[in-house]
Amino acid sequence: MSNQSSVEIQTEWDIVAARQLGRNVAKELGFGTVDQARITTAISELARNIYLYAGHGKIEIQRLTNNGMKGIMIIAADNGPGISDVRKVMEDGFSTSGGLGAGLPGVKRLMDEFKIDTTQGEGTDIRATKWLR
Amino acid sequence: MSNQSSVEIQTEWDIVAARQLGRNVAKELGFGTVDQARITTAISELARNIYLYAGHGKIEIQRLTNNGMKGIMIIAADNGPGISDVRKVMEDGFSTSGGLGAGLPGVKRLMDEFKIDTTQGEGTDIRATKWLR
Amino acid sequence: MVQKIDSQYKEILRQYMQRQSEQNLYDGQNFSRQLIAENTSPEEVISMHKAAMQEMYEDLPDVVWHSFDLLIEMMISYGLALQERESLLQRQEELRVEMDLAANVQETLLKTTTPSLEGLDIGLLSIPARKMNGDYVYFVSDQEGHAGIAVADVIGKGLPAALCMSMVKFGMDSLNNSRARPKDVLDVINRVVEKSIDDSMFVSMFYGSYNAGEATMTYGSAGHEPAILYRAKSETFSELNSKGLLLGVSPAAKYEEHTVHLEQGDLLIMMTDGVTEGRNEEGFIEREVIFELIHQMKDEPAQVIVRHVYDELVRMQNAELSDDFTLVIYKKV
Amino acid sequence: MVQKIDSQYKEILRQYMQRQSEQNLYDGQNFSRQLIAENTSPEEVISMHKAAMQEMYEDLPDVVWHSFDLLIEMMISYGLALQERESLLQRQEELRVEMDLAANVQETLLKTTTPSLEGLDIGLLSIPARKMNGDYVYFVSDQEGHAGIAVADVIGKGLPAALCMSMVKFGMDSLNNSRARPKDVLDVINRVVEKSIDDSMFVSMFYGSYNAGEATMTYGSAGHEPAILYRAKSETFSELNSKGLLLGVSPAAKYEEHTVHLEQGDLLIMMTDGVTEGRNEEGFIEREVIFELIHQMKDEPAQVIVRHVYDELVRMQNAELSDDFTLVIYKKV
Ligand SMILES: [Mn+2]
Ligand SMILES: [Mn+2]
Ligand SMILES: [Mn+2]
Ligand SMILES: [Mn+2]
Repeated sequence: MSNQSSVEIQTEWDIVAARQLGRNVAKELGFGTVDQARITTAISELARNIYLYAGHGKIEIQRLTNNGMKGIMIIAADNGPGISDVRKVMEDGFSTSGGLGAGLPGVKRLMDEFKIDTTQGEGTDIRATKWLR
Repeated sequence: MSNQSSVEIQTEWDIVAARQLGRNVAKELGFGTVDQARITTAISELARNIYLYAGHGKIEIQRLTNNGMKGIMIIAADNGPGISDVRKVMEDGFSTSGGLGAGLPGVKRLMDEFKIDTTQGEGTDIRATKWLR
Repeated sequence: MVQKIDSQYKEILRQYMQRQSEQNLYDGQNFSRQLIAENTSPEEVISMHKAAMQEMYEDLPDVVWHSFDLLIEMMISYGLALQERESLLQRQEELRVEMDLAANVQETLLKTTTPSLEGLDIGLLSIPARKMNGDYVYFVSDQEGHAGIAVADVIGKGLPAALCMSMVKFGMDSLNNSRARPKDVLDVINRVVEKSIDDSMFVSMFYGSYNAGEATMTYGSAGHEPAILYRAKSETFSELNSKGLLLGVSPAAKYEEHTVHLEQGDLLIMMTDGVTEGRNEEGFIEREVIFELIHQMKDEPAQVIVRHVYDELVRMQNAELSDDFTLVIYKKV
Repeated sequence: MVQKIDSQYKEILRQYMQRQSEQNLYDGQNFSRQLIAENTSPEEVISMHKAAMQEMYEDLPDVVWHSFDLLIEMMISYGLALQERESLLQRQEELRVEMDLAANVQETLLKTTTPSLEGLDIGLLSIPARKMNGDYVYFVSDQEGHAGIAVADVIGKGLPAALCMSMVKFGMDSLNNSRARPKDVLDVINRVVEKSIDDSMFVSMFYGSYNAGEATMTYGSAGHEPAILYRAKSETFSELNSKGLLLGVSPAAKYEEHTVHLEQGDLLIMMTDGVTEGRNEEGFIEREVIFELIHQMKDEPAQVIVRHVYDELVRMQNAELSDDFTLVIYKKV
């Protein structure tokens, strides 16, 4: 079962809107303050990536249910240039030292599951999930 | 000009006494809460090293004045076995990953100046200084 | 500077206290990144927070201020860990530079030229999992349409593997014979490896000797991933097995050799286990999946097929290579 | 587990609130170390702190609780930095293991056997400054008293240098001639190096061909530290200069060769610049200091002299080698 809602990312204000949406859903699902902050940070990173590198795209928030477990999935999708070297952007210190914040390795650490699908010239689709414990 | 006082280290209680002495001196000299905590942590580490590896020794706290600058110097002296590989104990991750706490690299980071003098079979003398800014 | 940070933080805190809005939290988090970039330690953050609170709410009971003091003490160790990260990052950067240079040296040292052979289209891709490649492809050829190919894989990765490879290369160089028979080549290299490397280091190697005039490939294997033959006529894939111990195990090892004849459109697929032992979330990627990838592209040039297989396998593995990847395709045209 | 940590922290906080003693702070700090060891992030510490405060002082105004919420948000980035440190530490450990293994492989790969020659006592020591040795000594000899020695130094250290060395070794192996003339050897190796390595990599090399029957050494140099001749009769030291470009600079480079005859008690001292360019607090260590160290021990076996020079130079440099150290002494007996 899933239930979704989304925010278009085009300006920096939209990043805040996506965070707000994610935080509301996380709170409703019963995540604690720390996990809410982590989920929100992950959304922030993904939305910023769209804003900075793809220009525009979408953040979707899905509520997940799986064998009685509840969770939240963030889907960040854009039709931007894609990531040419995924292994590189997943390296520690690559993005953080550039001052870009937590970067994709940070998103992976903040969440339980992380999947990236990117094609050059076509865009990027990132899915990150966190389960309620 | 210097002014000193010291604590013999033989039991774990003495570590706390050395910390207390260091914190009092640091406070009197005008160090803020954060620097007090750092100086105390450095003392803690050095006293623990004596307690764990040399058995007993001494922590001295000196008040320093140099060209109108005020500072505090911690002297940790023991007649223990000495350190056989100084380069190794000064390496990051060597002591911390063993769960021994900040280790000597930590002391070096917490203070402004750090000097170590060790002879195998004769003992170790470590001096760490922090200046008031 | 510190003054400026303090007042910036106070402003963020003041706004958050008024509204508790998402925008305020976003501002706070962006500010915290800036603090990390400037090496502000977490104990300083707590101290700044306490000072700002004292200014704004001086009448709060003492327990609040004491509670911040304990937090400052708790954060000292976290601050040290953060500084350690800084120096580890720096050290990692130094190593990265050294590794890059070494990888360049290795590349120049081990470079080989893909031969031009009548009626044969060759595709080749060799990608290291980490900086240094522990897989190796070596060609030797002459003007009369004879070409030897060695595809080798050191058991082990990274640096030690790279060093071993230079030995295999010089062994091949000293042979310098494009018509050499696979069993003889494997024999010689086995003795070189056995003599000069560590007992715990082994090398697997496929050797193929191609004769363009007859369109035949004679091959042998030292414990290497079997080559695959795709027959265009029947549209089937089959393994080209050949017995033989890994190089370096025993000086007495003996190697077999076999010959196949290629027909138009046939593909001879040579590789290392990095191609076949990829893993995705459900376990190993089935060999049939790889066959299917090749089959889809069978009418394209060999280099396109090779690239397609690599791209798709990397995608299936979530962009993570767990082993060096080497794939060579000979396409009979 | 989490429950237990929470209640431990609550106890520490409660005690601190009562007494604010140094013992309480010490306990808090020890506890924070344990938290780091268990990968507890700083945002969790703040959250735990907030929860404990709420339990103990439920009547505090809302601003206090809000203030902790902002701190939690501020700490998220710090928590990520901490996790990054964890993975960097792990990566560093992996690299250390890899480097150790590579150094072993290099040692096995480059091993050489000191020859036994009538009337000659040979001492040899080669110590890397870091894990991998960028200096290299190679011997080739036969049963008739002819022996060649190459002493080489890659410009550069560490990994890339080590990889280059394997090339020099295989170049020498392929020559495999104990009577080869120094100018020819330098010529061949120059072309090998020029062809196969990076434009920015150069190798300096001394090559000496010893004839035991005549007690003569014929030598040449490719931009290498000059060898030193100690004459027992006059008790004097002199440099054995020989012109020639570094290996790898130009394929057209030409090399000289010269011959000296050794008398009883004479020492022929070959080395890399790691021996002569040691530094202490006052600057470079003078060549005369090294001559004096050798002179003191001139009546001892060659290996004793070599060891003595090394030990003393290391002591003078405060136990830090800034370059790879290689010293070979031929003593005519
Ligand atoms: Mn391998
Ligand atoms: Mn492999
Ligand atoms: Mn060197
Ligand atoms: Mn050198």
